[in-house]
Amino acid sequence: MSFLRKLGKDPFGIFIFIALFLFIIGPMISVILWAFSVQWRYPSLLPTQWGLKFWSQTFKRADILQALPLSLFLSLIVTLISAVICLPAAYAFARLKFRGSQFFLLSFLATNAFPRFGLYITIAVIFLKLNLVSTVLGVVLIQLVNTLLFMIWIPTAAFKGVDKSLEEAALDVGASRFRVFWQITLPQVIPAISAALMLTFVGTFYETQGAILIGLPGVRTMPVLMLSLINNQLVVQYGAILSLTLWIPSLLMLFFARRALSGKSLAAGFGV
Amino acid sequence: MIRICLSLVVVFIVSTTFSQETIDLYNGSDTNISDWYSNSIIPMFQAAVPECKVNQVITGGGAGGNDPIVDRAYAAFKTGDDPKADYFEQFDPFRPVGAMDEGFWVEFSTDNVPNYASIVDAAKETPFNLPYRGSQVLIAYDKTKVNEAEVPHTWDDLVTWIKANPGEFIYGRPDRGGSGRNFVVRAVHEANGRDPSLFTVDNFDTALAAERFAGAWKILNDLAPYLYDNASYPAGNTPTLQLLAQGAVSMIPAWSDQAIQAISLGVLPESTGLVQLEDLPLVGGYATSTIPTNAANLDCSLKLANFVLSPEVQASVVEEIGGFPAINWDLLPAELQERFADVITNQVPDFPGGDWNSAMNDSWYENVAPNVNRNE
Amino acid sequence: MASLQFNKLDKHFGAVKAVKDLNFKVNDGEFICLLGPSGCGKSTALRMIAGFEEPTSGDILMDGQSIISMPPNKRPTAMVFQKYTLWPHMTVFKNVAFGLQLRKLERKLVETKVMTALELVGLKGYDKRLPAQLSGGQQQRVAIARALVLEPKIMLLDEPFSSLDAHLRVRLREELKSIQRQLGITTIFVTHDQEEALSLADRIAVMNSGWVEQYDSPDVIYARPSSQFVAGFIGSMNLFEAHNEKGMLKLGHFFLKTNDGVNGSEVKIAIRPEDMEIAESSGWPAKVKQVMNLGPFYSVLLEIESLGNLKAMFPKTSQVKEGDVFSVLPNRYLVYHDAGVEEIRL
Amino acid sequence: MSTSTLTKKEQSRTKSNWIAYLLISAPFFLMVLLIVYPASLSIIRTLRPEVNGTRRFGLENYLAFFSDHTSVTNLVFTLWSTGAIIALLFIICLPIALYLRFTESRIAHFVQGLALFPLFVPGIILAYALIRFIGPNGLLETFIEVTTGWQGYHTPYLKPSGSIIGLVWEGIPITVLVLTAGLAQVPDNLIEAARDVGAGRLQIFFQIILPLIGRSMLIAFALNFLGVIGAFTLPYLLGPAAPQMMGPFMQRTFYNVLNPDAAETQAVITFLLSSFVGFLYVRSAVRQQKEEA
Repeated sequence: MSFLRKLGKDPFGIFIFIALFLFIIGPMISVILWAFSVQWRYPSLLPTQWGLKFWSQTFKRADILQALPLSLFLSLIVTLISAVICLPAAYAFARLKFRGSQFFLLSFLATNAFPRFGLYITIAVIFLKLNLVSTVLGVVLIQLVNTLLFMIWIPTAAFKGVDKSLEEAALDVGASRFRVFWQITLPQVIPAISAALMLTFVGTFYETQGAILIGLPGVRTMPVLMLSLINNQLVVQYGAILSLTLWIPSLLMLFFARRALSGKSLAAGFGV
Repeated sequence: MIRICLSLVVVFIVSTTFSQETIDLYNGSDTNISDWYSNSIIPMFQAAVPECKVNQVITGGGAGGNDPIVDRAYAAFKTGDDPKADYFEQFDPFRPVGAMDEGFWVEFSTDNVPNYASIVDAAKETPFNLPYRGSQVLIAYDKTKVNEAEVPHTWDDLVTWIKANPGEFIYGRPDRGGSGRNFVVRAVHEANGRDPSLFTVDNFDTALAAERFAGAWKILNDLAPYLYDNASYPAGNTPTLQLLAQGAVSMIPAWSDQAIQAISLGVLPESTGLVQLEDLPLVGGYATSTIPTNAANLDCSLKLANFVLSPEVQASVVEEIGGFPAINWDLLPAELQERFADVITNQVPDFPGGDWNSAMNDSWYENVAPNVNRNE
Repeated sequence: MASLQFNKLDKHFGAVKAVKDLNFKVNDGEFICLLGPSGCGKSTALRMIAGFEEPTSGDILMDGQSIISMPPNKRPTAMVFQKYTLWPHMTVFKNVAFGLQLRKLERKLVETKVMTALELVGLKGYDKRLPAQLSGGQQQRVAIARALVLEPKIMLLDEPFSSLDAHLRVRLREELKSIQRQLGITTIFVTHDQEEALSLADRIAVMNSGWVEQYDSPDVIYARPSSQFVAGFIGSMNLFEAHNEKGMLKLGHFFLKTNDGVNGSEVKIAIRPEDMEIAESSGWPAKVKQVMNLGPFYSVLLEIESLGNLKAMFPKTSQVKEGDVFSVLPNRYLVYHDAGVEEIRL
Repeated sequence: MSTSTLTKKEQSRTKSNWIAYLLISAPFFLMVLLIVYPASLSIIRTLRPEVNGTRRFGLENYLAFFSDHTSVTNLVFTLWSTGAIIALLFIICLPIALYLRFTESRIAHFVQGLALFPLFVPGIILAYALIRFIGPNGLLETFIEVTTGWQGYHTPYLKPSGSIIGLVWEGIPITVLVLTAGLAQVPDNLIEAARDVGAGRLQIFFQIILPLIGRSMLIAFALNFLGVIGAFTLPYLLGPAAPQMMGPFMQRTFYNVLNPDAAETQAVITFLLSSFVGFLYVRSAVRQQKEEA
């Protein structure tokens, strides 16, 4: 009751909430309804026949059972490698003085500005030479490139945001540079880095263009399978069920990352 | 965790290293076809030719179907690398530009594919592709909304019906799935005296094309205001079919096989009717497979090509996917010939691939599609 | 404890010369203040001692040994920063103990040392709190404890009290001084607050645009600022242009005596407000423009014809009021001339 | 002595340079190999058109692009859509960001969660969901019909508004994040001071807040521009057959018109537009760093 009274005091908030809810969640609700329907004919507002008939059919497909763990594994590996190569770079950008640091940092924006599809053919040619096409390594490399911007910019801003004198104070009491990084700097940038990691994971999980051109035929990820099932499948339910399934990792991320995301650190990564 | 990752990596390395016996088949068709491969053709082939395995990769519905992979294979052809692609279930060998002349595609003959001899002449367009199943585009309609008397039997009937029922008809973009394309082709035929023989693989000419298309664009632009939602052309066979399934429109051009499957799956209601135009059928066509000459497993690929032309598979084309065989009906089991006596035709009218096709698609985008804007 | 020696120390940041030719010695156990306006190079000098900045040239010797090639974490110095710089994710105890734990001391010993240090700075019982739960003054005490607990040879403080309010600043200043005296630790304290420097330091190095203007005890610095800059920066000072002719200094309509040491014809005269006296006669006629009661004495703004405004300090017993007119004279003044400074008493 | 310390200092400076280059080398190398190198090849190819069977340097490809009606229409349409999307995003997200900045209501948490939600929904799922939601006879249409009986719903599916709705949906989280962060930097006392001198809500917004979040607005603009101009999935699945946005247009030119040169030219032109906006963004970032230094 008191909660309701509180809500009543914030009509603008309620308006924004309802409008956003309709716009953001509305499309998702239709997917959920489709996933649990057996038949849904216009003009019925709700499915004309409910049921899980298509769930078992979807998950009987061998390709899906293969692709799901592969996709999770790939995203995990890409995220890890991305962290391993990008975090030191981010630290260098934030803390070391070197000629051209600005140029190098900003150059990563270029990775996001050039339309990808044409590039992938050229990359495929290079990878064919290196025997990387249709291998996990090849897909990891191509997907890694897409993660660079977020994984460098966001942590760079986060490292910059750590007061330098906190590090100096630790050096001053005798900690080695490594220990300072590990025990003083890192704990303070954890929220921003975890936000970057999650964006990377989710982005990689859903990446399709690179996965098609470099991964096929040997490496088939979930979204690549989904492309055909969602847009080329007569039975709407397949796509709905897959959408819902694919969406679980995202939802978990959102649940865990909300705090990290809403912090200043993430926006700082874009230079705010 | 690390151990699991490592073992997964090892599994992938191993599986890619020891795959010489496996041909990579790329299937860019709709799901009824790729399901048919998974469930029928591939198990049958692997049983018949035990030394060859098939790895089917489904690319349909993505950005361009088999196109990106063909491009990759063509690039590999130029640099002499393994294309990681052995067989394209459906592709037009006139693409990529120049590839055919450079020897990128396998030239089929009875020498490398003994069953090539069985293919009906009407299906043969070029020796660089392998026609192996035919289907036709029909008019699918909702019986509850279209009166028995109004069901169109000629192009003129169809136009009359479309104009009398604004917003109830739609066809898909010609470059996205054949149902839309073949409706556009039918308009081109209509504008050129209903003579499909005017268009052959070799007689393309830019000026001639402009002249022949002009009439068709007039017909289609004339129709545009009466199409679904001021001519909102969906991007593919399936999205078009789904508009009918959702009751958004009452009539569409559709592939016979896909429509029949949709009805049996319950996606389209039982009350869906199918009809073919009688003055000149909507063209259908043969799905044509291609094999790149640099395929790592060329032998197995050719064996598969031969296998899909066997009476066994061709019978399955008729029975399982409701298509037309690419070989002479005489070669099929007698029981089947009897059962399908009504619909047997050795000729499905076609429209040539290559230059004519891409010129038509591009020209459609430039001349017909902008209607969307004009009417808004 | 240790002594410290700067040898021709220079630090350039690109074209900016932050520190120029630093050359002085700090004795064992001494409390030194680096005093100067912001941007004078005092913090840079301190950071070079700690090892956070590398000198462009020159050397720093600790007990006669060069330390400039030593990384900051190896130097026997401990620094207290301007902002509190406590590690926000560690408790007070952990903040103070961190350096000790790095030295792999026994746990019990660490605990004793940390508790002693916290007690020394008056924060007994605060060990389990997080920095965010402390007030500014408490946080700075933790920072001091954190520096002290390592028993450094030299303690460095970079304007540690500047973000505290005036009252707290004075109190912490007194506590720091007594801790320093108790431990006898060599201390270098950077500040821009002259009162802080005068009250804390054994010796003050007054810095101006990168170099040391004067390095002396607070008394000498106050009484005999060696340059006009120091004179203007330390305490309050009345400065007048004067003409040196025929053995007399002429300022405005008035004359003051001089001595042989004063060279050149154009000089500057500096008079501390407390060196002004009310004269019976033959002084400078002055009119009282403003009187401010500063507690123990009056600060008086006088208007003197041909000299303009002059600040003076009179005892409470003088009973001056605004609008009063009387004569004044300095009993002591400094003359800055071409060759240096002369102190003259009347 | 001073010479020896000088060399020591120089050594250590070069050493720290060297370490920095080492630390950034892996991602930088990856970027050069997989983006810069192929992109340069691409750009060079567009500048070497094939004329009479031989390739030589020339601007024919670009002249062809700008003299082709469809290409220009698609480019203009892309810019128009991008502008509309960004304008809509500001109209939607500014009130949300303001609300999040100045409220202490509990609803704010939910609003924030909702606004961030699209960050975790990929385009492919979104396109699918939107077709079911706003598409013909979709949930929205039936909902409106069942609740109000109104039959006049016109689906934005396969129209310019279809791709605009999709891209706006995708752009909400970043825009809200950036604007909220920008607003967080506007100190309360500035607003209180303005209120103190008698400024109303609108005046405070237009004369105090907007000028102070100019940088955040620029960043939100740039990020959305970069994301939208080359977008493929949503315009392809939700947008019209013509005019097309550059993403699907490039794809079609490449695979269906069989003109890789033209497709690459389209890609380079898209890239140049992005670069221009990227440049504005970068310039503001550099300025900010100078201010901080």
